[in-house]
Amino acid sequence: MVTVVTQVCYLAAATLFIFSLRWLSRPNTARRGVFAGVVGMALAIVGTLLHPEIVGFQWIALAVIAGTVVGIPLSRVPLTAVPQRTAISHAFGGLAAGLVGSAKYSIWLGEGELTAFRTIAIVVEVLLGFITFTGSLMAAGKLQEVIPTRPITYRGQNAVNFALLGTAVLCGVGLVVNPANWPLFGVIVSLSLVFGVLLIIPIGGADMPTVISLLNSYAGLSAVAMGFVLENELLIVAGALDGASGFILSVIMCRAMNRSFSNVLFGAFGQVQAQAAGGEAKPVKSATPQDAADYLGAAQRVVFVPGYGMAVAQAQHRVREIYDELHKRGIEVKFAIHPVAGRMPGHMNVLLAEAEIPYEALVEMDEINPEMPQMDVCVVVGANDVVNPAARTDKSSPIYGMPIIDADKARMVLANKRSMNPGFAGIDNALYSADNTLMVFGDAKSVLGDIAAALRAEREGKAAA
Amino acid sequence: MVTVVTQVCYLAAATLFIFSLRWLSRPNTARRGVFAGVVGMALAIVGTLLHPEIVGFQWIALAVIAGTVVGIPLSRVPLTAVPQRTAISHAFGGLAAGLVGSAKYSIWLGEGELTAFRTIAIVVEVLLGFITFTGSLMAAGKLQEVIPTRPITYRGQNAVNFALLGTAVLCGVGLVVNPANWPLFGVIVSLSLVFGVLLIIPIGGADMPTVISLLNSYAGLSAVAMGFVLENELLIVAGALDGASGFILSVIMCRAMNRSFSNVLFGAFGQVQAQAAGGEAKPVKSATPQDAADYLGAAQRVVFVPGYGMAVAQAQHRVREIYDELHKRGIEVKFAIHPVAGRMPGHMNVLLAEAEIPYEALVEMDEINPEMPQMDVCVVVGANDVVNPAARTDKSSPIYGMPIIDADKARMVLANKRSMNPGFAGIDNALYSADNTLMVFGDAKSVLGDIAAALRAEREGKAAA
Amino acid sequence: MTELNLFPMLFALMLAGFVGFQVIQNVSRLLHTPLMSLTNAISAIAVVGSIIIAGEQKTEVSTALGAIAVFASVTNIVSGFLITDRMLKMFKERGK
Amino acid sequence: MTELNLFPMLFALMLAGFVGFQVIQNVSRLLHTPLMSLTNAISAIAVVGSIIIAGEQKTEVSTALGAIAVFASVTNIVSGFLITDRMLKMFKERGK
Ligand SMILES: NC(=O)c1ccc[n+]([C@@H]2O[C@H](COP(=O)([O-])OP(=O)(O)OC[C@H]3O[C@@H](n4cnc5c(N)ncnc54)[C@H](OP(=O)(O)O)[C@@H]3O)[C@@H](O)[C@H]2O)c1
Ligand SMILES: NC(=O)c1ccc[n+]([C@@H]2O[C@H](COP(=O)([O-])OP(=O)(O)OC[C@H]3O[C@@H](n4cnc5c(N)ncnc54)[C@H](OP(=O)(O)O)[C@@H]3O)[C@@H](O)[C@H]2O)c1
Repeated sequence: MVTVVTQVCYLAAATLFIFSLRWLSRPNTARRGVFAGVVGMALAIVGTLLHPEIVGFQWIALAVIAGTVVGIPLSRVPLTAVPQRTAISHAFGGLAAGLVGSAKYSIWLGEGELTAFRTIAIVVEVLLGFITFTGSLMAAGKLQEVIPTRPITYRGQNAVNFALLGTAVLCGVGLVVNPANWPLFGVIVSLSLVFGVLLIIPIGGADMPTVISLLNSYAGLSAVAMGFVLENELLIVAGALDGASGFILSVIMCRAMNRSFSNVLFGAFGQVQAQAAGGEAKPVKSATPQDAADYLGAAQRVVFVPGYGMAVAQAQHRVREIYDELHKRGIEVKFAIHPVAGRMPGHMNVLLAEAEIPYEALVEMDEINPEMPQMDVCVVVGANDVVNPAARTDKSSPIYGMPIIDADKARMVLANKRSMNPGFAGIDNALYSADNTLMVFGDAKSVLGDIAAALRAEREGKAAA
Repeated sequence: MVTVVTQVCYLAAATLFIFSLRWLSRPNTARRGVFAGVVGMALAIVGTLLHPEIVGFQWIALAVIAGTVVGIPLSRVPLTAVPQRTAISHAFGGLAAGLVGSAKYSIWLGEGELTAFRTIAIVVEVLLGFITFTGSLMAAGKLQEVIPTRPITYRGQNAVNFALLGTAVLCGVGLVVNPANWPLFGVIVSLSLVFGVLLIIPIGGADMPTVISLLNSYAGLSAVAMGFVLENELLIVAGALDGASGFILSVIMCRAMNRSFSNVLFGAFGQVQAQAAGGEAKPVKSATPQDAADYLGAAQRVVFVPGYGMAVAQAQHRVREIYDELHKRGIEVKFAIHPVAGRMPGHMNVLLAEAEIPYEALVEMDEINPEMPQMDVCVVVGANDVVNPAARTDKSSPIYGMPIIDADKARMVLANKRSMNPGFAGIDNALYSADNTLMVFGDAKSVLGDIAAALRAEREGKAAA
Repeated sequence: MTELNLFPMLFALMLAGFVGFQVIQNVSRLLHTPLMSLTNAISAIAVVGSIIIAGEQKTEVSTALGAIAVFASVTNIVSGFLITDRMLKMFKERGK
Repeated sequence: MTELNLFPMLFALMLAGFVGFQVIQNVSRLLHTPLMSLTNAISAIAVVGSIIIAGEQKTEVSTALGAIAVFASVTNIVSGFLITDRMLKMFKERGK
């Protein structure tokens, strides 16, 4: 029997979680949102600890301490590692759901309390939980590149996967018919663990962000299922919020990449890379950081288009230095943010925020595109696909139809990357060989550093003279 | 015991109601919204009829038939009577809630089933229900002007009202302490009925729209309370939706009138009318419909500002004729819609829609105001307060701070009304005596009819020549 | 009813409150009059309670009260939906 | 549990689904990365179930599983909230 106090805590917690996400909608209220979330979680835990069934706290205390010890360092990872961290935390979430489900099954099995309804809920919870667990671990591995990121495919792969999933579901049905048949439960657990792995194997490393968002919503759904198992509405609400968020984010990513879910899940997209990268490169004009600095110093309006490369190179602070230099000269500087620039939604925003660039200077794709023709210089920093004109022009291109930032429409383009290698989509980019484009090859961090230095030198030179 | 089928119906109904309101958000999906609402209601009723407790259907059938017979004519009222109809339907809603509450009380009293919780829920339901009932009837009466619309106030009125409400609440407490004490229940019912009347008496007729929106949310809340009484979540959801809607609409109205709830409820606003109407009128220039037609025919850009007067006069179809005439001449015509023009939210939109004016031509206040200076002619049709510059300029004015449509900024203004009488707020309007304003006195319907005729004659004259 | 069946209902109320505010705030000003009449019709959901009272016929009184309540609610349902649709039919896009 | 306690939960799921979609859609793109980590932390609400299992100590196995689950959830709670706040601290308005 759950006490009233506990119920009140749960109700308050659910309400706070909703406010937490509402407040996250705008930067100036966002931190209040985190606070609300923390309070809500605290209430939920306190309320739970009041449960009369709880006979001993030693294991709980131990686990809480251990969790805190592991959690704190996990929150200190560099921002480039955020996708991996997210994947790991989904894995943990899935694990928790799977374990609670299994525990409940074993307990109710012993007590002969397994109603059909409970069994269904448990099966769903365990399936989703363990699939999320191994799936997210694989995703994290590919993002961290400890596992080969290229998609591993073989004939009839999807058939095999569906067969696996089908069997798991069938076992579930069997279990509902006869809940006492515990070997079936074991089969379900192992099948979901295996399926989680096989699901990710054929997906290219660069598709992982979309995948982890999907896994995010699975994790949410498994929490919902747990709510049904424990007849706890707080779990249902929180799980639903999480599920919705994961789903919406993955939809946004797919849209912005102009691809379908199934294409992401079964498209083995990363492969294209291998092939297309073969296309011979067209002649390009290249320039030195000094040249770049001169062009920038002479401009009235400058726009930066940051991409994954800036993240890899951790070049955002150099970008900031250039921003300051230009600002000192009264040059107007904006940042064009593509919804899927980088490797996770909002990736560029966090990085630039980290470099303390005011968020009013960050302009979304749809707003900046009309202004592009008025831009004197467009600096492309480690962005590739999101500025690839092929998306507008070349029907045959795999990214055709993907909305892009019209960098090519700026009066002149300075593009920084290390080589002519393609980006995530693995295709050539006509922007680099365009007449109004100058390539500034090299690692973003060093190249932009040089540009900033050149600008500073020039300014101080002026000041001295 | 409620059956599963019933529960499924209720769940589906609640979902459909939410979709119904979501789809109402845009005109092109709005009618689908109504359809969803109808289906949801049908499901709710079917599900309820399956209740095993129901032993006889004769009374239900009878009541349903009677309700349909009364409901159909109520849906055919002219659009000017919509506020009254709304008030009446709130009265019915409140009545139903109050009666169900009373019935439940009597039943459980007999069966000795009155838990403290049930009693609380019933008291809330009955209080809100019956207050809404008599309050809405009074509101309807004042809107229909069968009851004197001017506020009736006396010293210590609010004190009396609060005393009443307080007693009712105290009785409620007493009843919770001893649910069997049924005379207390009688007192509560009578007090709420009386309170509903006294609540409305001091409020001026023109404030009724705001009041009925408030009563709207009371009706919703009483449905919620009924949900707690019957432990029915469908009622809770539907009631909450209704409550939210009424609350938000009344907030919008108060904001657009730059007034507070308490000012609306206790301000006895209509009184001002009496006083201020006394102010002697300034000299005004007036013109004939023929003059007006000539000015309109010569204009490039024309904007109409419709107000309550157009509604009273049912002049929207004449407006449409003028709109067509000007359109034929290639003159650009827009309609400036003030959020509280008329006597209910969206009043002008429905009227103009009835006259088949495309809704793209209806522009909201904030969008049109910047364009006003470019307008050659601004035609004010029975609008007064919503175009009263005093709201911008005169700190002492009761409507100071209320956002208005800047008709006075147009190159010239043609204002139609029957006299120099003030409008709802009961104050003079400097717009009418402005240099660039010409008054075209008379009933909107006939005056605009004449203007349309003059324009048509002129055009056909041209065609003939 | 123990006070514990209460909490699922409080959850429903809390959630429905959020849904209500968000949904209503998205309704275009253009349609605020139809909105009023549509919510009228929906809040006539009180018909559910009324039908049960009128149908279970516990006492003459309760049955009578229930029947009146059914009548009142059905009136709102019928007139509410009909007038809403009548108004919405009027809203036309340019050229339609 | 009879299948009827099920419906309040289904109501909660349905309503929370609407709330979730509406709330998340209002989150500015600017904050999508913090959004991911915040929802991580919130979905670690699984801690509720884990604590009960680890605490009621029905069997060695269940207690062990529960404890691991608590560990996993707490990790998410701690790291999720901390990293979200860390990221949000970075977002500065012009001139701030
Ligand atoms: N954001 C998301 O949520 C998300 C999710 C899934 C997929 N994606 C995909 O990710 C891609 C993002 O596009 P994007 O333009 O941002 O990145 P991109 O297309 O992947 O291109 C990144 C470019 O940065 C360059 N680069 C790498 N390291 C660098 C360094 N240290 N210094 C300088 N340049 C460096 C690379 O060229 P070099 O190797 O020659 O240096 C590469 O061409 C899109 O295709 C999108 O669909 C995004
Ligand atoms: N819309 C809402 O939701 C709502 C709610 C509550 C209060 N209100 C209040 O209602 C007012 C609405 O402003 P409004 O400018 O639309 O209306 P108004 O200020 O009430 O003025 C209406 C004008 O129309 C004229 N009129 C009346 N019958 C006419 C006829 N047959 N032909 C021509 N003219 C006629 C009247 O002047 P004559 O008598 O000289 O003809 C009157 O001056 C605002 O003060 C608002 O705060 C609105």
